[in-house]
Amino acid sequence: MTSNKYTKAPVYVAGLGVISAIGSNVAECLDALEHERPGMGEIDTLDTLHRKQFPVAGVKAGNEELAASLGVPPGVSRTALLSLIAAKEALASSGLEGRSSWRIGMVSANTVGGMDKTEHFFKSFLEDPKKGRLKDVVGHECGSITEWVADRLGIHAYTTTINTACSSSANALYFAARLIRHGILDVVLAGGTDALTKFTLNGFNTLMILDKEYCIPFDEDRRGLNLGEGAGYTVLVSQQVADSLQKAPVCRLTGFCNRNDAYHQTASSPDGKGSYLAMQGALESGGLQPSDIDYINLHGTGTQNNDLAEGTAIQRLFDPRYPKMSSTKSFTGHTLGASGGIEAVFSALSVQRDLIYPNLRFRTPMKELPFTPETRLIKNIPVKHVLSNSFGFGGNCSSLIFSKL
Amino acid sequence: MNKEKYIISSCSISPAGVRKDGSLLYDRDDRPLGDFLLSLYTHSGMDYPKFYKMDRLSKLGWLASEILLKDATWIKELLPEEVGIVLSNAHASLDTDIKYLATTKEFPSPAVFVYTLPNIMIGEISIRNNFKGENGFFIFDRFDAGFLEQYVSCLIDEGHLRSCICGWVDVGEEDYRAALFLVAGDPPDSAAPPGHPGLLFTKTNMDKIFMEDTL
Amino acid sequence: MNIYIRSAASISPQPAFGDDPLSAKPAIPIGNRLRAIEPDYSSFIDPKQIRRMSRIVKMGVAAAHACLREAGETMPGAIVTGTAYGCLEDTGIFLSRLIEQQEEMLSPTSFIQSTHNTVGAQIALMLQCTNYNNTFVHRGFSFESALLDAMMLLWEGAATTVLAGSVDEITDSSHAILERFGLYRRRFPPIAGEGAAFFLLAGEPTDNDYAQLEGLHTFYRPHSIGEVEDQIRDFLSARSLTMEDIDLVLSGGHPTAPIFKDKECIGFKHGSGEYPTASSFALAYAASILRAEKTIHKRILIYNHYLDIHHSLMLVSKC
Amino acid sequence: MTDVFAVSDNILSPLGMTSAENFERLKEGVSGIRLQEDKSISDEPFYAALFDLKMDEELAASIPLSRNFTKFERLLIASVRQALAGSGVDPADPGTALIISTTKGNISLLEAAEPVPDLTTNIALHTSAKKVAGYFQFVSQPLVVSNACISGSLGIITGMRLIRSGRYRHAVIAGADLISKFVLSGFQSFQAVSPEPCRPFDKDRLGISLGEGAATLILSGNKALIRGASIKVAGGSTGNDANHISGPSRTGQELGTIIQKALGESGVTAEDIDHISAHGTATPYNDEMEAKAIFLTGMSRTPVNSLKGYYGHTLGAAGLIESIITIASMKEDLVIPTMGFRKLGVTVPIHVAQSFLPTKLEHCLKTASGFGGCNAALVFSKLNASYTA
Repeated sequence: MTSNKYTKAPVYVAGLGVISAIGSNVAECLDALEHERPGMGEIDTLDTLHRKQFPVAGVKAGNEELAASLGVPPGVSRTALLSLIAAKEALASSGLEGRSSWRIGMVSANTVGGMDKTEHFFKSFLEDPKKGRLKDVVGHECGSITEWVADRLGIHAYTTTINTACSSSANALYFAARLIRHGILDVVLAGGTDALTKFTLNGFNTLMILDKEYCIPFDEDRRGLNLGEGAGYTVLVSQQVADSLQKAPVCRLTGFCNRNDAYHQTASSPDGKGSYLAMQGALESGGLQPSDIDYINLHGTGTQNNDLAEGTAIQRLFDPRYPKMSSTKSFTGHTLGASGGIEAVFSALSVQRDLIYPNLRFRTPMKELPFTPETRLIKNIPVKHVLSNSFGFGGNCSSLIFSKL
Repeated sequence: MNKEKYIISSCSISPAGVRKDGSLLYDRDDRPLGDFLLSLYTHSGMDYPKFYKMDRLSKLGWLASEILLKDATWIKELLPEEVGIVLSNAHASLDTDIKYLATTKEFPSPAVFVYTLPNIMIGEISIRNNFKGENGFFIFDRFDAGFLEQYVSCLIDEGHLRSCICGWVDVGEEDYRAALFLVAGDPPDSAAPPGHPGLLFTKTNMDKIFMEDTL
Repeated sequence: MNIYIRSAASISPQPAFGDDPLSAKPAIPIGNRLRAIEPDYSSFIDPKQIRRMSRIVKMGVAAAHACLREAGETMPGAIVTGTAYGCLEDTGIFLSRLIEQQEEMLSPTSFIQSTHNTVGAQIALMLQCTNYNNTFVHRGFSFESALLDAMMLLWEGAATTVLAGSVDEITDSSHAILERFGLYRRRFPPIAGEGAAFFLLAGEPTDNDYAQLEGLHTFYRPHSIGEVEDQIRDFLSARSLTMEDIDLVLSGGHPTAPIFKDKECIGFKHGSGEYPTASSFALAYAASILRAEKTIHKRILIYNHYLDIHHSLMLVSKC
Repeated sequence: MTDVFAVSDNILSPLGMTSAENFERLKEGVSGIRLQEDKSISDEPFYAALFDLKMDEELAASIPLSRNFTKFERLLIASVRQALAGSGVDPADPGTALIISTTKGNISLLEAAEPVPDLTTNIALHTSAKKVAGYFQFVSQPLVVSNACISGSLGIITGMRLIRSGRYRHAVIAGADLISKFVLSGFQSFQAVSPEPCRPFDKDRLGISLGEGAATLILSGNKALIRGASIKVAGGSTGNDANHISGPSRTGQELGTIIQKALGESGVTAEDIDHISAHGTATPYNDEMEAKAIFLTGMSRTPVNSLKGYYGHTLGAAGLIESIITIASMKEDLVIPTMGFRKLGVTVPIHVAQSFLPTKLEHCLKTASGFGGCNAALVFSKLNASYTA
């Protein structure tokens, strides 16, 4: 890769915010991760035929409760509420508050925007095109979710939204980091959000990749994924901003890469070509060797196809010295457009606190792979570099690397 | 002067969707053909256990014929030998040929071998509906409405048939396409749905339906 | 570093620009809706694939192919797409079936292809292109975000060419809903539009480039026309230019703003209709004008706003 | 209605390279069926009538650029070339149709150990048809009939109909099939292959023997093209049992109906038929069904033969080969006996020709049946004296 002023400037992670099925903030999520408490359970926020059929990892609060905690009127899309909660935490933890002179932007991601509300609207609309509350589709567009949150946070310098399916929020971090390197922005709130919807639940059900039990990523007997919901944000800052902060940043974002599998609209290539290229590219952009990676936060959805493709790509890149690995989707389920953001938060915490999370319920190694994920929390071994993978429909494969200060 | 013949009904199935008489019954669907056909069968609420043992080509043609004939109750009033089937495609039975060859590596399967002929589909449709009239399966590199018009008209004009199912049913390597036409010389009053313009059985009309429905 | 538009291709309600884009045939609306004129897709896409694609995917893939074909590029260094609404038709189909069939016996196809990144993914799939691939979905900034990403990639040297573009479709449902929002009552022009436009951008010039992209700027919810004018002046002065240096304005709103007085100013939404990524049509229009042999224009300013929320400026000049 | 005449023909089989040679072999009582030990087709020896290597080499040597054609296509070309020679029918005439009948065409390409480039294109039947058409510079688009074992008969019926409808003036109908591992293993999987040379209609029949062959029949509406004794295709019909995809009707009624329709179209009755060339594959079910159809249509005393004992079952070519032999029989007023037949093994009385039977043959019936429940019947008639010059 060409090296120039745009590819070298350091990017720091100054703040973190997360909400998911295992907790409404960083502390709660960390506690659940450390104490092996997964977030799956019966579907309770959706009125669906599949309620008893598929466990999901839902955030344990209704819309009214979420809206009240934020002091916003009810009726807003859950996707936006989750986003605002995590985004606020991230900004608050960054030590930036009160410094409005920086050019602050927001790059967010989600996959189905305000679909939770559109579902209600469409039911009436189908009966009569004059029916349905327009208020319910105001936030249908992916971009309007970001805009609503940015407006609440007073972020106007630059906002945008990315949707590359399940790799969306990894790309949001990547794009945000580049905006900083190019000197376009000083601070970027970057991450993603997605709420459970009937649309995605049924969609993944038609693909027959939903697990009827709690998912077991990277296990020989894996049966599919559990859907989850949540939001995860990082506050990325430039060197100049980092230097001005009252407290040390969390870590650095040192490597990133976006590649396409160009194999199939929904399936990964058997050899995980796109995943391999993304991981390799991320290492290269960070000037790192495979042996520098201490932990991989896997995409690890628990589907036959993803885990085999991802595992094969890891084997090709890392053999014979494998870093420790796990899929935290065994806690949070697959939060789609939020997963890259949530896992970026978990990865940053891993680097900051020397934590390696367990891959819950793992029992049987995959017969195709020579390695296994970690099954217990590991503390106190140095974690210098963490690779976080996010892969999605449409062959989108992105990898990020978080590094110790 | 030969009498006019009419396209009483048409049905098409392709990844672009399932259409009957031009209106969309099922949405665009790009699932693998086998999954799609099974879903279409289940979806349509049909109950015909023989369906499961058919090869994909026969399933495709058979499903198209079921949808085509759904409201054509008048056809039961014709004698079995007055209704014929003339079909065409490009790939013959290649899809099943490949499958059969795979079985020969272990144990050649007679149940698969029988489907290595494209006209088996004509047999399946005939068995289902007790049609015993003229049969013909022709191979073209592309849909040849001109030939069908010529040949089927001749069968009706010469008194071999009163009604004929004709068209194209093809399963290629990555693609499939079916377009069937129910043709009759003198449609009983009950044949034409209310307001049906009585589409003439011509090359132009078949080409139009074929293109519009499946592309 | 300068950015060059090596080729441009669009599918729009406006018929092809031809040799004299400024006098091309106008688009003809039906009611308050302009429908994109779709090409014969079989000259761009394998017919087997066409049958599997929704209209928006076909429009996007065909425009991308036409653009690459013209530039003679088979493997762009990156593919960046913008779409505000994404694949509305398939979203609508899946949602309708979900409701009508009460969550039973649904086909995955419309779900799979409802994802906003379907167009970008299909382009990658057809080109077997494993390079950078991103999709921006930020309302009236979707295309501008994609364009900025493309420019940054070229500046970084991460790619030598980038295929960037946008696509949006109107469906009967979306049109009915937007109409209820009063979108076509309140604003100018009161016509719904749709379309796709793709550009092959490069950091190095060639002899056949359409135009040079000198600048891009976006701003959000300006308080007044005065603020819009300030933004335009700042945008130009950052490039050591003034309105004097502009000899044509393609406007997607506020065509009578005082700053455009005495300037040749053409409203481009007559050709595209109103939709969140209409600015990509304007860029294709501008690039075609600058490329036309008999053009007298040297430098075009594109100003667009979507619903007076998302405002953007693009500066394009003759090579 | 336009009369349609059989003006020229060719049979290319293990018995000979011309129709005349073939008919001579039959008169000598020679069968092409041999015990085959080609391991590339079957691990176990089997009975079939196959081309030997020499025959294929001769063919290859006789066709320019023969490398560009598969064995299947070479057979078609050689047969069509023979039939066209001196027929007065011009392929370059847009009024000349080319109809190709086959079941499996180039299927052996699928079995090739090395991957064949552009397999899907090269294996497609329309590709072979276009190559053959191109070789002779046919102007009209070739038509391919692939309707199981009635393909050859259906080709003739189609040719007849296209001429009668005025669409074409002449039709060149060529059929061929080769026996590959694919085909043999399939019939073997059905337990349908006889462990001895096949014995149509016989009490002890044990199934079919397969055969390879190609044949061409040229039909024309122009009586000036007739050479020697004149035979017309008087009528033909096809239909379906609507009973079972791999087993024939239990009653023979459907084939009976088809026969009656063909007779009706030809303006003759069952009594007028002097000879029936049956499908007679020697499977228990087929022969029983055919016998019943013959019995039902009142032709139990008409001499019936099956030529499968000489040629084996040549699949897509069978209807053509057997029709051409029937035409030759009519020209010589000689019924060929059923090779392999000794004692009647069907439940209805029919007259299976067991020895050469010199008798006047004015009208003959050809029947065929195949997988998918399809049946076909054709009537050939000698021309009235008024037609003969």
